[in-house]
Amino acid sequence: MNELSRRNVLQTMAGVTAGLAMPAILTRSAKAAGTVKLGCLFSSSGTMANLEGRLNFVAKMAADEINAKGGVLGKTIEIVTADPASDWPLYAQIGRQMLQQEKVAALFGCWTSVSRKSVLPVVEQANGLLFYPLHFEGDENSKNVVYVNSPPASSVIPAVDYLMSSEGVSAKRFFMLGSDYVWPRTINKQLKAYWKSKGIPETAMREEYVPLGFSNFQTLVNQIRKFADEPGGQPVVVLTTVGSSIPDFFREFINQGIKATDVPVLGLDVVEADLEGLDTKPLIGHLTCWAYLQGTKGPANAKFLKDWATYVTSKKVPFKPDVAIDPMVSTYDAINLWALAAAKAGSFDVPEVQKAFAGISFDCPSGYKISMTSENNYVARGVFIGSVNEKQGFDIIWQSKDTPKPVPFSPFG
Amino acid sequence: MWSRLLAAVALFCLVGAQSSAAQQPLDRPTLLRQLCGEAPEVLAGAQSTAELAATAGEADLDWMQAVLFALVDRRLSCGDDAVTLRLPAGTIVNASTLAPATESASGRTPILNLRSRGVVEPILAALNLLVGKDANVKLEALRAVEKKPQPTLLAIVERALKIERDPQVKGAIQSATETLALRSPDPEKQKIAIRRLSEEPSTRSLTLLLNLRSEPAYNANAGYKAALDGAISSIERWLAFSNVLATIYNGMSLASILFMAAVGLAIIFGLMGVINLAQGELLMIGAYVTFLVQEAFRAVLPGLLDWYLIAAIPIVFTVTATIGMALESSLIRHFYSRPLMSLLATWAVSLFLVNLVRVTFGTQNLQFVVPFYLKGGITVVGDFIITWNRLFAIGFALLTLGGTYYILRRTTLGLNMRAVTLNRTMAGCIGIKTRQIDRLAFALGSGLAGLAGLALCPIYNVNPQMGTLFIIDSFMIVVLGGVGTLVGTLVAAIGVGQINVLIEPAYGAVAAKVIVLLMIILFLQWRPEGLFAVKGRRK
Amino acid sequence: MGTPAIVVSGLTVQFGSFRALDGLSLAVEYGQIHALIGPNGAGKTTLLDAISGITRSSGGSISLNGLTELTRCNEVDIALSGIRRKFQKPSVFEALSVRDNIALGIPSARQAGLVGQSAIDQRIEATLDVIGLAEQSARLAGELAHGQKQWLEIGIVLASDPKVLMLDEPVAGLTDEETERTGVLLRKLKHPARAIILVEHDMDFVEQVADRVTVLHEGKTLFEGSMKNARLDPGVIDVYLGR
Amino acid sequence: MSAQPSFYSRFAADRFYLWNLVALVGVALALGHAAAGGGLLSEYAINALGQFAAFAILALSLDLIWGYLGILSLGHGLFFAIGGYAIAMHLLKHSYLTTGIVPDFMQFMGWKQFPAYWVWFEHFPYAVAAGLLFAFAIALVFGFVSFRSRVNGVYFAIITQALVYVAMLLMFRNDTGFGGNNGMTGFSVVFGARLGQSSVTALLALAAVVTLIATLIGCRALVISRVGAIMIACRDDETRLRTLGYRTIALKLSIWCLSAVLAAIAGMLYVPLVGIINPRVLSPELSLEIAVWVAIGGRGRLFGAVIGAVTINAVKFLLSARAPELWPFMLSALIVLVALIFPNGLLDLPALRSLIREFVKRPGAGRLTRFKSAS
Repeated sequence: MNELSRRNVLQTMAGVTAGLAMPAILTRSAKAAGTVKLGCLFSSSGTMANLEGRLNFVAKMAADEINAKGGVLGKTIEIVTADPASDWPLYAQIGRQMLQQEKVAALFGCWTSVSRKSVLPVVEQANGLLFYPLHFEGDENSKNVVYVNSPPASSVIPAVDYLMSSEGVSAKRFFMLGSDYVWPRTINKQLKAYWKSKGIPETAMREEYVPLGFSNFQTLVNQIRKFADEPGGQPVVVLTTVGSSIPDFFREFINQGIKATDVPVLGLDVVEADLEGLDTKPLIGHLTCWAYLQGTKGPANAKFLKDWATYVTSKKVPFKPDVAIDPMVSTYDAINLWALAAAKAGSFDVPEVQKAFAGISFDCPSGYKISMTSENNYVARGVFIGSVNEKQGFDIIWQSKDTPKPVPFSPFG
Repeated sequence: MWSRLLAAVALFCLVGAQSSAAQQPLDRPTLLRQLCGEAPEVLAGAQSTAELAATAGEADLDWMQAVLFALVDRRLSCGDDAVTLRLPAGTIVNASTLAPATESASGRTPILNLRSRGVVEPILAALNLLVGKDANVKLEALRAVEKKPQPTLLAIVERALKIERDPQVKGAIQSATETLALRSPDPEKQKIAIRRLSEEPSTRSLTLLLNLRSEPAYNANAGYKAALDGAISSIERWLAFSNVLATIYNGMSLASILFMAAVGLAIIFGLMGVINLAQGELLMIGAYVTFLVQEAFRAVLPGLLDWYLIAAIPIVFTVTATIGMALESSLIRHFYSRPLMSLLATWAVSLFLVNLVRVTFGTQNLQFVVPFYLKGGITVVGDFIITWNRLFAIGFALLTLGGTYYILRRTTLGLNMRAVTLNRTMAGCIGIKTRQIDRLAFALGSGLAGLAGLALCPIYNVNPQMGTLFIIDSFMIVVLGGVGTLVGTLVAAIGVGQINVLIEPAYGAVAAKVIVLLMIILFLQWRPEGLFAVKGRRK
Repeated sequence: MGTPAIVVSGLTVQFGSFRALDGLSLAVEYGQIHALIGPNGAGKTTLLDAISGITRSSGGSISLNGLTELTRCNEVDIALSGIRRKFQKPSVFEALSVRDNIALGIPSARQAGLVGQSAIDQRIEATLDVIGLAEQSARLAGELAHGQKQWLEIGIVLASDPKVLMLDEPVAGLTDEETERTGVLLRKLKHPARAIILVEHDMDFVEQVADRVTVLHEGKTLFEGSMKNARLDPGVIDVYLGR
Repeated sequence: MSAQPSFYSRFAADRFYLWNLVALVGVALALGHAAAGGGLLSEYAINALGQFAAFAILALSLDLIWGYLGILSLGHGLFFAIGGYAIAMHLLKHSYLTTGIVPDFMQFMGWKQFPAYWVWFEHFPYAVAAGLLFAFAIALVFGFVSFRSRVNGVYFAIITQALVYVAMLLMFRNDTGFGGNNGMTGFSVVFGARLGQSSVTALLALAAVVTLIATLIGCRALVISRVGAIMIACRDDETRLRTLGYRTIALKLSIWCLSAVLAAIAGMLYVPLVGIINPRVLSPELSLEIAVWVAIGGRGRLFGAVIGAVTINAVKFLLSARAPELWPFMLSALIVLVALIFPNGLLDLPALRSLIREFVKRPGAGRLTRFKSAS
């Protein structure tokens, strides 16, 4: 970011000029002979752009790696990208276009659950495949979607357990603050049922929702401060806001002088990229949980980070070379899983690839060997709990022993 | 009988054991090993530090403070062979001897989990109370200890009370110990603590006092009951007052943002009748220019980095005003007779600017250094905190208001602008160069939008889309206030800000916004000319 | 003389602190052309605005036929009660044909006393003839010359056969020949059941066509009588005609 | 001598309109062929054509009030959304009764049954009537208060924009019972047939195109009638028209309500084709974009709106898949071009011709003259 200089400007100019040479771009898809196409549904404009945008490049990087090893079934992978502009119906529109016009072998995409839900009927109707790289609310199991990341039972619940244990902060009271859409609503519904089963009274839970893109958290943080000072035991905030509401919330949290040791925040959708604009020193100690954190040790991660950094610098990708977030790794996993399945099936046809999912496994950069079974389309992943550090990243303070079996349908709620 | 005796003996032994432990010399390597270990070991190490601190010698106290501070601040490096720490100044020293050293190759920084952090931070604060060099540091440390009173820390506080020389700090420690006696078995001490707490009203104090109602003394001792009930009702009154203040403050901070976003628009719309949908993008550009100024400071004047925000003011104004002027003379001037087309054309400009910034800078939020004068806030009374960044916005809005008022009322430009607003043709006839006035007014309006962007930097996320958040709100403010009146814009901004904040706690932020916007829409149907309108012949 | 068509009494119109009309009283008779003259800002156009309901008065009354109180009506009802007004700036519908323009002058056939489409068509043809634009009927109004636009607007307001016709500067910007023709046209419009109010700066034209003249000054009546006498009135000379 | 030409000759006077209408009938025939099982058009093309037709109706509805009445609404997405939501509610409830799958939003809100206002929505006629009536009622109330207090021009534009924004904020709330941000999706059945079958898609697209043709004919009949002349007169000089004795409020109100109902119909045709509706259709940007379609195609010419809507959306579909970065730049350039040089739209052939003539006459003359706008 510090180097937004002439190079970027020149790049822009080049982009605009390239646009004027439209016909050349339009003929591009004609050279598809020895290739197999994979489609990406990640926005490069709108509210989700900062997060989703980088996933396009990870997909390309993964494809490049596979192609360098000879491709899949003798064909090179070609990644087709588009811009659904953070507009949920447009994901469906472009998804349809990719499946029916571009004839992609599989789709990789969506961040928010809303966008996935909008693409779902399209992939089901066309019998396509969508690899979804985000952890989410669960309660869904379509044969046309591969859920690469974890449902709540295997990601959120362990994190909440940690907070409630004496090893964590012995949390007794919970302030749930989320963006008003399906993922936060469902997560909170399941959490409430979970806490009830643990004997936590209703009075110890508060639930508030803000619209997507909401930014003025002054009043809400006031309320949290009040909630924290009330009797009943250690309070925590379970934050399920998404996108730009995350840094906005933290900024107000800092300014009102609340520390993680007073009221820890479990930010379920907080990734390194959300902390980019913040001075994270006053945020040290707040928590997040993902199936991958950049700080994880191991050769797979070291290789992934190095590859990404090289890719960013050599391809002049407009994102930081030294930031890797879970959905990036999940997208990387997704491309590899698809390639493994296709190679195993000996075909790019969706029904064949679907049959091949059972039993495949891949060495994820997270250090876990992730795998799929014939039971469902979920991928078994490891779980990390991270704590915000002063370098706008996370320190790993807990991680699961192995990859817990994914439970698509929550027993709670 | 026997049991009581036994208990007394046990207690005696315990005390004895503790004091004998305290007299042992500090085992620095063991302690360091603990602090470098897993979470339970860190906790044990921290606890033993706290116990030792009540009696340790001054050199050891300094050492403990340095090590714990480094631990919390992640400046500790645990190697297999040696433990080093980096002093705040940057030099690496051996953690045991504090002699200069080099960092071990196998060094890793221990990570405090939340529980350990919750324990270590108050201990560090207590140590600061003992060895701190500055009265302010000590007072802050005292507050931290008070907030999380731990039994082990009481001894340290007592020791601090004994050795403290500064009368102000000594007094503060004295009253803190009295407050900490809230849980003491002696009702008289409790009463003093209750009075102390009622002097610092907050929800936390209230919670502490409410818990005391279950004490046996509450029902047994009439004086105790009266003291407690009096304290509780006093705190409740203060809290109610502080809530009113907080609401007004929150409302004013929202109002200041609305006002700044709207004032430039008010000038442009009032003067030219042109709606500039790209106003939000000028605001966004203002924020980006602020960022560039910050980067320039970082590169050229790193020592003065904290002052970039102030230095950016003239630069931001000039840049956005120039962009506005260019916009006016290339595009907007063609639309003075076609206001509806101007809506579409300026929207196109806004689309263009957003995307230009997006492909140039990327979509991520810009990272701003928060200058020291905008960090945090101060508790005024009860739960009411004044946060510096919002106070900055309010102050900035007031300055903007003053500046704009001055330009409009006290300068030739302002006079000419008002003349053109009232009667363009006539103004032209008496020799005012209306084209030039248009351009300058547009430049002024754009510059003000840029300044609004600057003021938002410490509060909001700065990204290419930030401008679109403000455009509808600021239009409603301008129209509600009445076109062409600065006072109207001000009153509308304050009104909308306050009403919004009043509704928000009850119905939530969205409902508040919906209700306020609907109220404005209805009001405008009833009074299309707004709150303060200049009346004239229709048609 | 019968009941006056329009009686204005004590009419006040205020813009902010400025009184455009200040307790003005005036009567306009049927069968006459009544001219309003006076310097700029005297309140002539404001009076027409007030009568046609475009501007709300802050005091006084305006009555039609001594019955209808116009200050309480909106401009549509006033128009439908038979009052028409030509604006100072030629206001014709440029995107429509000349014929369509005239047709728009008849908002309601029944109210104009016409039965059936053929009666309406006849009225349109007749109006086109009167204003001399029959040849141009298919052209777009926007393509007409300035003088023709003035006549077209007179045609529009004439089409419904109004009781009161208000003409705001009908010869402004016309050539002498066109002014001449307009004068002829105006005299043709005179009718025992019609009152015509004329606002004009061209004194010779006013003298040529007007039966009666009211000179306004600062929202008040300065003089009322014939144009000939107005030219002799010292007050009028002082503020308006010049020495 | 200058008698009024007959209705039919006036209807047929515009050759441009007629040829385009013929072309549209051709599209409808092709879709009919596809619905009968013909493989002339790809499924994707069929779906896209249906969507374009829905957008064209939406653009027409705006053209009716902006192009012919001079009222710019920047909130037409509101009525489009009302229609869309009504039909989505129908599809969802119909699908639920057929398949028994509980809609998503009820699942995550923990609701056991549909909110009270969902009653009878399983009946198609009721859903359509409810949607149209609601759009009509909103338009009537809002239009009445606005037009009565003479809110017009840019004021009306920005107040409608605020209105659609408010509606968006409201619909983003999950507790309204319309699915919140998620909106509604997962429609599986329409009239008992499985949604997504290519013949069903073709029928839906055919319905959209046929409705578009009907709307075009109806609108043409309206604008060449006397009412059309009054509308244009009202657009150009409302005060003049009022002083001629026309109750312009009633006129504006009826056309405004008609326009709202048309927009709602467009929404009803659109949603089954895309299979999702959520509050994003209420975003102020979309409503602004509708105005852009009309402006680029040309205001006050019915086919201008249609061609504008179809071209812009076709290019957008194409670009957002192939060169996504480019689209916003192209769109903004187009708007500025139209606003500055072709105020009557890119289809303004006379303006184009004279522009070319000017270039030919004065080679090297770099300056483009602006052409007079209709309003």
